Amino acid sequence: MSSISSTLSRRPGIRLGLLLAAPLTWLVLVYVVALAALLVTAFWTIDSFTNELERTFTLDNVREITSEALYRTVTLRTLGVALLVTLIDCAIALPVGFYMAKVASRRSRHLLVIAFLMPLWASYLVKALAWRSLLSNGGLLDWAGGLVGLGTPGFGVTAIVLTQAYIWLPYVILPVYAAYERVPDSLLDAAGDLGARPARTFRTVVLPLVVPGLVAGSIFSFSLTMGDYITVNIVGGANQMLGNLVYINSGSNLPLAAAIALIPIAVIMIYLALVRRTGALENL
Amino acid sequence: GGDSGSESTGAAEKLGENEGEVSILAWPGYVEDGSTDPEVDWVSGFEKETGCQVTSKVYGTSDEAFNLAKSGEYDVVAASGDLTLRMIAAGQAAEVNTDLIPNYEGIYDFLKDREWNTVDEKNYGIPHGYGANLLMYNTKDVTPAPTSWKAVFEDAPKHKGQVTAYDSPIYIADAAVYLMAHQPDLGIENPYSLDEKQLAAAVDLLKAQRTSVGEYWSDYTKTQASFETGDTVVGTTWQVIANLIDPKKAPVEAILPSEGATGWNDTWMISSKSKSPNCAYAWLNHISDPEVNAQATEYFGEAPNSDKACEFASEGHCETFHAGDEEYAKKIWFWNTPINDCLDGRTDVECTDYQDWTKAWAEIKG
Amino acid sequence: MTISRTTRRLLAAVTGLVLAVLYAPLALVVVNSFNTSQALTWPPSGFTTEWWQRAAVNPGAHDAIITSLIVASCATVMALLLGTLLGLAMQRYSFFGKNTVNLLVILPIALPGIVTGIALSNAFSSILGIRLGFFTLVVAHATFCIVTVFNNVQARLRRMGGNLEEASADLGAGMWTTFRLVTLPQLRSALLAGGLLAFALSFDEIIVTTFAAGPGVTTLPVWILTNLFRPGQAPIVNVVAVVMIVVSVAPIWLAQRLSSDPSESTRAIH
Amino acid sequence: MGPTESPQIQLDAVSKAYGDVMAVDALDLTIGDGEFFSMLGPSGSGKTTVLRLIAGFERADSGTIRLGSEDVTALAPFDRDVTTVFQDYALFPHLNVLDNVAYGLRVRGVSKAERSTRAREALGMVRLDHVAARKPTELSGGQRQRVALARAIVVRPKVLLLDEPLGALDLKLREQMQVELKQIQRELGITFVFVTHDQEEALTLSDRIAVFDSGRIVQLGTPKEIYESPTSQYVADFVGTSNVFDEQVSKRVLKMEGAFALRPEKILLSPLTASAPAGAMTAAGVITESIYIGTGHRVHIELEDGTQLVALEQSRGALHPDAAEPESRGDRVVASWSPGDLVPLGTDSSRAVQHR
Amino acid sequence: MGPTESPQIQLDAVSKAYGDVMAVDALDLTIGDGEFFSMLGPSGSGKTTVLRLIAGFERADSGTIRLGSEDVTALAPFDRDVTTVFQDYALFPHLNVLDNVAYGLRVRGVSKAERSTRAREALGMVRLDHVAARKPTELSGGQRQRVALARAIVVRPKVLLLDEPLGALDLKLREQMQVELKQIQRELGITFVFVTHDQEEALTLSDRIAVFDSGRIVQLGTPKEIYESPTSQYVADFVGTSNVFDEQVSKRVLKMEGAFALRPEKILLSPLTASAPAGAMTAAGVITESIYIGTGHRVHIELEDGTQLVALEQSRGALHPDAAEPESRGDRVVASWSPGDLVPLGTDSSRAVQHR
Ligand SMILES: Nc1ncnc2c1ncn2[C@@H]1O[C@H](COP(=O)(O)OP(=O)(O)OP(=O)(O)O)[C@@H](O)[C@H]1O
Ligand SMILES: Nc1ncnc2c1ncn2[C@@H]1O[C@H](COP(=O)(O)OP(=O)(O)OP(=O)(O)O)[C@@H](O)[C@H]1O
Ligand SMILES: NCCCCNCCCN
Ligand SMILES: [Mg+2]
Ligand SMILES: [Mg+2]
Repeated sequence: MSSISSTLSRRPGIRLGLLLAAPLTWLVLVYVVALAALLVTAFWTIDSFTNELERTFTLDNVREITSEALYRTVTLRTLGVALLVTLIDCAIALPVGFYMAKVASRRSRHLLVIAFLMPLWASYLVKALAWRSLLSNGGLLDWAGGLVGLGTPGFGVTAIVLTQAYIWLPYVILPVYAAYERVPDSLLDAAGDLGARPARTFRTVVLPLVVPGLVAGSIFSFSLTMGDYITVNIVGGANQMLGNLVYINSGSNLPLAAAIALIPIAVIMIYLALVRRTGALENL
Repeated sequence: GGDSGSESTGAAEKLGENEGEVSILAWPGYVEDGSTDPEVDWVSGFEKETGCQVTSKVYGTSDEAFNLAKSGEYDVVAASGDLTLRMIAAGQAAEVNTDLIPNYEGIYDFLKDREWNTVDEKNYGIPHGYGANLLMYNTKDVTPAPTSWKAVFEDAPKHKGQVTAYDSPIYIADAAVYLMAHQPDLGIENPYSLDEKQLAAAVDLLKAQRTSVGEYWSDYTKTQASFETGDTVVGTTWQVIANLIDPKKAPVEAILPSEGATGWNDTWMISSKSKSPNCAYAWLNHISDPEVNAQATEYFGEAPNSDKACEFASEGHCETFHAGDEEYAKKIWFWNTPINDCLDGRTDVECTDYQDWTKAWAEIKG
Repeated sequence: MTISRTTRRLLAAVTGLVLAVLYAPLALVVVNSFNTSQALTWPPSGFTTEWWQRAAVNPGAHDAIITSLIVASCATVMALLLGTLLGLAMQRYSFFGKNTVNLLVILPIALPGIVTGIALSNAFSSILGIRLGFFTLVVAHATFCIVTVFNNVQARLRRMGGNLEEASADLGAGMWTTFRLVTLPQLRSALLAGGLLAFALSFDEIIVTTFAAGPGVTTLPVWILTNLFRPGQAPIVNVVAVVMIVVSVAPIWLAQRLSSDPSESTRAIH
Repeated sequence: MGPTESPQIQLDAVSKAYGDVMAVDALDLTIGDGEFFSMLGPSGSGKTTVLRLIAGFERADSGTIRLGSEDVTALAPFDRDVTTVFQDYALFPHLNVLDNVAYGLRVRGVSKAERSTRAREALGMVRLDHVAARKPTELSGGQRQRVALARAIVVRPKVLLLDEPLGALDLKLREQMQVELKQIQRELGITFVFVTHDQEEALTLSDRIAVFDSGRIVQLGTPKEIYESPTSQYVADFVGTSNVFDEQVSKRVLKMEGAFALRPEKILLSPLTASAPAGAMTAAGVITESIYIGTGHRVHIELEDGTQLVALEQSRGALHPDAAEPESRGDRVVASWSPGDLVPLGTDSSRAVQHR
Repeated sequence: MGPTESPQIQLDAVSKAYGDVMAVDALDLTIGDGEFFSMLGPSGSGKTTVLRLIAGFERADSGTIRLGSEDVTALAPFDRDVTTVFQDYALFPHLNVLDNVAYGLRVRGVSKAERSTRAREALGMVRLDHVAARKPTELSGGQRQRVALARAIVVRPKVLLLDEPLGALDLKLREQMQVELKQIQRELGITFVFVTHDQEEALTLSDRIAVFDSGRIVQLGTPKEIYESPTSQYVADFVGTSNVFDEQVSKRVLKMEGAFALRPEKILLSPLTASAPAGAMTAAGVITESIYIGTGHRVHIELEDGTQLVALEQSRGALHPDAAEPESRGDRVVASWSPGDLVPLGTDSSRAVQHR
């Protein structure tokens, strides 16, 4: 062992190679190849009779998704829902994370973290179904909302937004909480000391420092919402999102499905590129 | 044409030794081995009897099934009519020699040699259960009691947001059935055989309907619940759903409207790539066994495939589901796969195929 | 920061409210697991323990839970291995293409599950010619789980610095000994946190699973989904969900306990 | 600049407990306008807590705190005309140096142009104009320290609190910063309340020093008073090096009642042969250690009765009348000192310094 | 213990660059067996890098490193008979104190029983037997420092490297640890290579000192050589306080050619009226600042030509012949010194200390 160690210690390149070999092989062989193959498929077509792939280059699918109104509508709807979900979750995570990290006692902090972690283990499907039940005519929301003069929004885009915001909330709260934790208390003291009132301190000192955590959380809420079609089926009423379009085409027309998938891929890539500089990618 | 990519040139002539395993792709509730409910098991006996170990996978939509079947990992596929012809066209399905299946004999004649299980007089599978896509309505909210599909088309705006429809491209055929009766000048002969103009008319009708649709459904718990809660008051259904609904929560009625209806008759098919054809044949025979067939179709909620099966079914089951009622069956346009060659025999036009329908369906939903 | 009592109360109230909203649907699931109605409607039609009894003897649910546990465990182990290796490489070395590798780890979680799902299933069956099944499922899950381990490991290594490892080498420990006696114990709670999240992600994954699992591999989410298509199974699903929530308390509690290990805090005790 | 003439800070019977620990125990303290006031004491003695009470980060359990003529006991930090230089600097990592310094002006609503001018001015005072655009992480420790100082003085507070601001700097830099701090304090005329572990620093910079022990002030006075006339062994020990003779040793060596302290530099070492100066107290011993310290030697002597003594032999220019070669290890010497250099210690002389 | 008799560490033309920065620049260095060797220099001057090269954490770009008679240039840290006390201690947080100390024995395969005995022995040396079962987080800074020391010495290395081991301790504790370090080094006879920022510490502890600047050694010698005979302004400035007369000032004030350093303690201050001692050099000026430092006053004088001078007026016992009252600010005085106290500086005298 020692002689291997001695040799290796002289060869950082080999050390790095040994560390990277397995994970990189995995990621490249499994993921990059699969993704690349899918992207290539977007430029193929399918024999409508035998349903066999025809491996000849065509822009038909891409043309179709860029020209047909359907894809524009659904893309905008999906983007809108994903953004709304992300906004709602961030808006909730900001005060809650702050309370957990900076106001609650050390003891209750632990309990709160546990409380926000536990719902992650309740099946996503079960939660979506519970929301279906909540939102339905005469459901809990209708019943409770009736008391304050509000009904249920029923099944539809609003329901999708609410349900998704609910399901992904813990994924946003946890990184935001962690980001608050990393803000030293002395910075808050310093701001107050220099005359900033709490609201001001929050806006000018705390908020900029939790942005990476917020962005990390938003990657979860945004991309998980972008790709979901099951929640949409359960509470979305008659609506569909990009995930549904990819899904229904994935069986009968993989090239078209792949072409549609280009949309969320592009959106996410742009999003990642935009947030890269915030350092959020290290906070997932 | 069973030649593209197909490995078997013809049906098996005789059976050999069972291979010891068989993998089956089916709708939920078709291959129950007691794991969902210990009472519900028609697999264990088969395994013991034949020595064929069963592995099964369930699918949610015909499209999903098609994709899975392509992998060639399944010996047997339970396919609805919107899938069968695609399987056959893609060379995924093997021709089935019904002579090797003793239970085939007792199966209702009106299910045999139909367009969704037989091509060029070659059988590609064994008919399983069947049923109709009925019109269901809440008797309190929908008055007077409808007798026509008009309730979900022209009259749908009366119940805006409370109309439901089956969530699949094949639902376009329901619109075609309606148009066949109400717009004869479109010349629709077979709801699964639509040229571009006819499809466009159906799409328009469905787009209009879309504005009143509260939600589309594809699993029955969902539609059961939404009728019970009142989220939905009218729409397509299956008999089994109507039976499940608690009348105290929602008084519903399910009818076969005057225009007739679409329906399904699923087919047990054998993969052209099957490595266990003998076990596959054994399964096809087993599932057509009257007792087993009764058990399976009753569990899923559809009519069994033979009169003999009705002897094993519970009291009233065959009546409720109109099993063997040929007149009733005649009103049903069983699911079929739209393909370019018009199924109604027209040769002057090219018909729209399932892919076109899939696109149209996405567009309808918007 | 000096926060007024009103603000504190307000924040506490908001947090309480959010928790209430978070748990209300779960409470509903509990209630529905005792509801005589099968269709999850409100208000409950009556009280019954039938579903609990049926769930108790439901071999499908049991098998699905076991399958999910096995799949999630395997995926987590793979993710732990790969994520740790990658974390060590990324935190301790600088090399060309580091940013690309970083993006590469994040992509599987950031891209929608449906994209990952069809890409992988297509690659497995059409390109690599591997039969979909348990193996492909674990590979698919591990792929998007790597990132949680990776991020935790990287953060910990960053905080830990190279100092402890140097101290170990300095005292005569070879590389493997240093890893075993120093690095690994330091990573323990990071691995636990990352592994737990990976486990949860895999355990709950439905979309990727739908595409990457072969016949005969029924994970819990798949079982739940298919049971929605079987008559009268919905309440049993609720029972299973309730059990899962309750059972999950243990690992989460454990993880919290371990991560509050005093070695985490660098504060000296005076 | 006496404290009572125009008190700037006044603490009356202020207490603060954390759980069982009395961090600050019924403290009375008056600090004058423009004073450079230092708090000296071992770790855990409550210095930081006093600072945080004055700044308003902690609320006193009892007692009142006044700044100028105003009772600020219940005011929030942002309502007190006091700023702090934190030990870890607490610079805002997302703001550049200029924006860090301008922060206090910004929250006061000073116009952008003016705050930029004033912040640059403050940066000029700490000679950091050239790093205005950098982020705090791009600065060295000494530079960060000065940014923190500039940020605190730019708002012209009446009182500046400094919590071991030089603790993290290396010796050379620290000496340099000490000079700068003193200069800035003189220029601005602001009251400085300065916390340090380092007695030398406290002696050098302060107008007055309070020595803390367990949340109380055990001695308060000018540096000279503290150093030359410690009232307890605790203070004698903590501030500088002392030879402390407890009652028993006093009896043996000094033939006197009571406890006494004697600073090493007050001791004269001479060869056994030399005659003792008139009026001197003497003790013979052997040199056990002679450590070169640049400006002289620190010489450890073991007296005949076993008592350990430390003497400081200062090296001096050739012109000095007594610039002699130092003794070395093993030499036998006579240590002598004037009785007037003995400092009588108070009653709690038995209490030694404890690091908590 | 001269270095050349039995060299324990030998660096020949060792260089190490980080990018453009030559951290260590063609360094030759020989350290003797059992020597207490210190490296002194401003931040960034390459001290840590030299230590890391000796320990094996960094690979030299060129040159060779020997330990004893063995060329270790290419060996990994674990193959070198050298241990390190890290500045931040680098104690293993997951192991208790005993296991931390026993770690080096454990990886050498020493049996459990024996390593426990030996670790306890080492803990005894640093007087920490009573905390053996604690985790490092439960220790004070000084205790941690001692655990780090025990961990490093328990394996009986030939060489112990210490990188500012006392930097994080407060003054009192630091003085205490200095004494202990020296004692342990004497007892074990191990070669100590000690890095510090603190010139006083270096002077007090070392057999020899190397003063670093930009990756090179600018002066190497005994503490006395370094302090009393700096060869450059850089060294004169960095080690202790110096009055440096550059060539122009020398001409004006000293009427001599070349650059000179003069230690503050060598200067005698007397009233204008007093007559200068025979052979003294004198300069009249006014006191601009007189800072009390406990053991005396640091007096700043501005000479008539504007030159600044610092003198140290040491306070002394009443017995000392010249124990006079110190002058105070504004007084006009004559500063005088013996020409023999002037230290001529080398050619690079213009180079001042720069903190990088
Ligand atoms: N937030 C707190 N919670 C609990 N105890 C505290 C807290 N802050 C301080 N203490 C305790 O109060 C006492 C005084 O602490 P304080 O920080 O004022 O001491 P200090 O003199 O500044 O020490 P140091 O020189 O180490 O900074 C100590 O016993 C300390 O442990
Ligand atoms: N890992 C590194 N990468 C790049 N530059 C480095 C690295 N380590 C040291 N340097 C540079 O090498 C030079 C010498 O650094 P070194 O740490 O040896 O100085 P030092 O004398 O120990 O300083 P200090 O007193 O601050 O510890 C400095 O300019 C430093 O910035
Ligand atoms: N791209 C794959 C994303 C997987 C995330 N699954 C989340 C499941 C819900 N917990
Ligand atoms: Mg403090
Ligand atoms: Mg260093």
